[in-house]
Amino acid sequence: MSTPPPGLTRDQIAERAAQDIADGSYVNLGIGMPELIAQYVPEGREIVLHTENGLLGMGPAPAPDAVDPELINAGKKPVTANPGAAYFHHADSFAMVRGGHLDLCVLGAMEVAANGDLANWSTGQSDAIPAVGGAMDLVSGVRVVRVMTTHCTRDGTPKLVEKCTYPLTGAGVVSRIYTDLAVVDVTPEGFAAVEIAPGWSFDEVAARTDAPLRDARPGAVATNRGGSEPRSTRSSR
Amino acid sequence: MSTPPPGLTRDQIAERAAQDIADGSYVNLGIGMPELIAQYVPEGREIVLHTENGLLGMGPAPAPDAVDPELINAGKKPVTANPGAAYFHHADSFAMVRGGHLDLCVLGAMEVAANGDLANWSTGQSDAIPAVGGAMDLVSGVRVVRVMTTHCTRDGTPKLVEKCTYPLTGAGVVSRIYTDLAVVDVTPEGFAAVEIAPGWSFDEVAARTDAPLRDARPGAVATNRGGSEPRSTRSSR
Amino acid sequence: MIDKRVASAAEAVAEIADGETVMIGGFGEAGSPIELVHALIDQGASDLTVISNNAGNGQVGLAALIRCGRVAKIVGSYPRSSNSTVFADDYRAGRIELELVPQGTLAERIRAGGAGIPAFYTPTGAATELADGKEQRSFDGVPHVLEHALRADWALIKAGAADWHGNLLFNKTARNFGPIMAMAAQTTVVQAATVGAPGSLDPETVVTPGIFVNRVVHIADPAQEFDLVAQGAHYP
Amino acid sequence: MIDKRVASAAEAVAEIADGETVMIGGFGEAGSPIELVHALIDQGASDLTVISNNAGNGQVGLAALIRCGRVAKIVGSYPRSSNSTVFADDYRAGRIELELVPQGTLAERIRAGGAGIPAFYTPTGAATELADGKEQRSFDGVPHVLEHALRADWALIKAGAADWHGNLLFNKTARNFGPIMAMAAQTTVVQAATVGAPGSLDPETVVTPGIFVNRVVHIADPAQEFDLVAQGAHYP
Repeated sequence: MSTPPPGLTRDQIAERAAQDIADGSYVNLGIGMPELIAQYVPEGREIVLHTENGLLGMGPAPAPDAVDPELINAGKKPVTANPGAAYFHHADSFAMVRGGHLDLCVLGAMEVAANGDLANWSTGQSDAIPAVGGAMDLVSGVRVVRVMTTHCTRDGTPKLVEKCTYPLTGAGVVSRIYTDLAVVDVTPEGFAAVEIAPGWSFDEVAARTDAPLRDARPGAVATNRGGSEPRSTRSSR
Repeated sequence: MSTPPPGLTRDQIAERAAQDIADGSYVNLGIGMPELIAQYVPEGREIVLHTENGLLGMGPAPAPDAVDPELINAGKKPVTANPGAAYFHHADSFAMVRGGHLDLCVLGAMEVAANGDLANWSTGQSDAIPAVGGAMDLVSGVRVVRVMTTHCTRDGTPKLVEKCTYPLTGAGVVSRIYTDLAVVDVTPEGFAAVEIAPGWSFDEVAARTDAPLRDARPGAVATNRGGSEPRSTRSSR
Repeated sequence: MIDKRVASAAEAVAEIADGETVMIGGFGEAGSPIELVHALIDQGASDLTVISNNAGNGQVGLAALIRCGRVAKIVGSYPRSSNSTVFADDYRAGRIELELVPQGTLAERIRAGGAGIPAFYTPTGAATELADGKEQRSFDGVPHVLEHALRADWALIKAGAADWHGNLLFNKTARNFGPIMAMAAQTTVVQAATVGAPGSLDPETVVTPGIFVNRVVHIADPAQEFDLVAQGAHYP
Repeated sequence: MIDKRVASAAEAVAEIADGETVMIGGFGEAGSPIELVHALIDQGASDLTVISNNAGNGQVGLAALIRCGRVAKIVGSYPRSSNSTVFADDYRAGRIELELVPQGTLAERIRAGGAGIPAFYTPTGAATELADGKEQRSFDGVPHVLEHALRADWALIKAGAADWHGNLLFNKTARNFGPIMAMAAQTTVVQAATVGAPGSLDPETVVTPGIFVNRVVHIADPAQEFDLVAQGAHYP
């Protein structure tokens, strides 16, 4: 196949993902790439970030001379607390998660399957140190689960697959995927590309996707787009 | 039978029950007669009173001009908070109860059976308004459950019985009973009187008890006394 | 911009619909969100299921809601009251249904509803008639009852202080069921004596984080149900 | 007189015995009760089961306890660390057992242990390999896993402020597992930066009521595990 231009940068993916976060949302951003999303929340929107180690209203990293080792995020990095923040213990924190009080989480992925299955916690290799953290809790409890990831691994292996080969984090949980190459919804009929990165063609992205990909962009054949659930005005939780 | 002198007054029963409360205990006192016990804690002992509506460290009633309608006990009466008190919500309050963190509760009773069954929440009458409150939680969770009650109802019906006729609050939960006529332990062999009120004979008390009563007073035939569990020095909960 | 303030109790409860389930905070007269309940009386919704530890006091608040014939069912632990016969009269006449739940089980079922736990085992009530018809199971030889989570369409609760995000502080034993009901309802409405900007509450002392709250009504000088009952007040 | 103060960390942990289960608070390096863990290292108990979200950092605290060969099993959610290979080395060599639990399930199992709930159903982990061998059940068509309470012989936790009764405040995200571990252990030992007389803490802001605490050690100027790891410190 031809060699297309580079896809979106990590910051550009984050910026795109941030566009879809409604004003007033309570959001958990996974460790790593998804953390970048916080920097791109569109002006005029206020979101409240949850970090599962006991803080709602997480703010940006502090100045180096203002680090408090007892104010960290789930990635164990120093953060700050915004006005309106609250601290709580771990059982209360996961009551928020499991109880469906968070509107959205955006997580990293090792694999996402066409049925929404997510694998992001274990390679299943025997010498790996098993570690799951809060990933399984987030995918089972948060109302909308999205993924931010590179479309393929560094060696070119697609991460969007027909069926996950790695151990699952959750079954049928992901509704939308932001990658360097596309925005892909998980629909009852499988993957549907709703946007393609500049300079890329649908076919080039489909070729790097290890499961059928429908073209669901505006102007393409009408499709059943998932992943952009309207928020109720009655309940913000 | 002869007519013995009056038994202990309510205050005297409370005073006797208070003797058995170890220094440092966390205690829930049932609504009604057991509330009196708080006034008779022996000098030199400090106990912490729990009220299930969300306060540890409950103090006595306030002066009439210092009543706060938002500081009440489980009987809905105004109280105060001692130094070292803490407020908490109902789920946390009953985590203390159910989780075995309270050392002792002393409850009222309609009937106590020789196997420790307690009935104190319902007459089972069809026109009664059912109301259970926290009684079932207390008897299932608190480490030691004792009862303070009159030995008989006003019409002379014994409250210490072979088998409860009223609906149970809990099965096999009571270990000691303080009445106007005696201190009675519940043992694997049934009721055992460990003290008899002044002016009363063992036989007179046994005649007012609707189940076999052993004489387990010092000097009587040796018996297996229950109800006076030693507190561990390692754990105060 | 996150601002959960609404202008009035009437506006805050306007959408409560016939047949819905409403949690109402308070233990006895402490923590009773009386202005919200009176707004619900004015509003007219009926055939309600109310989850509340008690069944109201005197002739105001929840007792008045029942007296107005708007409550089909109460889920609570202690509907008996020394100062009100409203529930008792309706109950004896067969006009209101009661699900009686031990108080700690009630609290834990509400918390479970808020925490995404559909069911749990508890020793409370095992071997009593309140366990009749419930699934039972032994753990370490002790009988336990399977209890299911409680959720509601609405929670009406009273706080001492709030901010625009819905972070809440409570006052003494008026805290009682407020924090857990806030977690377990689809829409949680709070009346608070003070409502400040974000940052007005110390994040270390917040009892209910704003994520559990949808609407905040400023009731600067709330009536105490305790006082209304003592005065013999009637609502409406 | 209720006074739970003990003179030293050494005295507070002296009775921990071989083979017992110890909960250790902290998330990453925040809230780690490092003086208590070091006292446990000095004390010598071995064959311990440790319940802790992580498996230690650097070469201090829990990582040092593991390195000294004193931990037979870890129950936690994230034993992987970017700054320590102690657990990883022992795990790969088969010298330490691991029970891996999703973080929220870990927290809820600990809370259940403290609250007298022997078991509960959770959706977390259903349809994953972490549910293998566990009882499963559907609620409203959603698969759930039956999870059992966790309790321990000991909990070692770090608070910001305490009083003689054991009432506790925490500092920011160092709160994490402290309050729930305090509930779930037979004996809870707390190190606190300040320890005041009863009445020194506002009863409205107490996070952990003293009923959950047995021993309080005043560690006026606790080391931060964060700093020790950054310095490359080794214990002992």
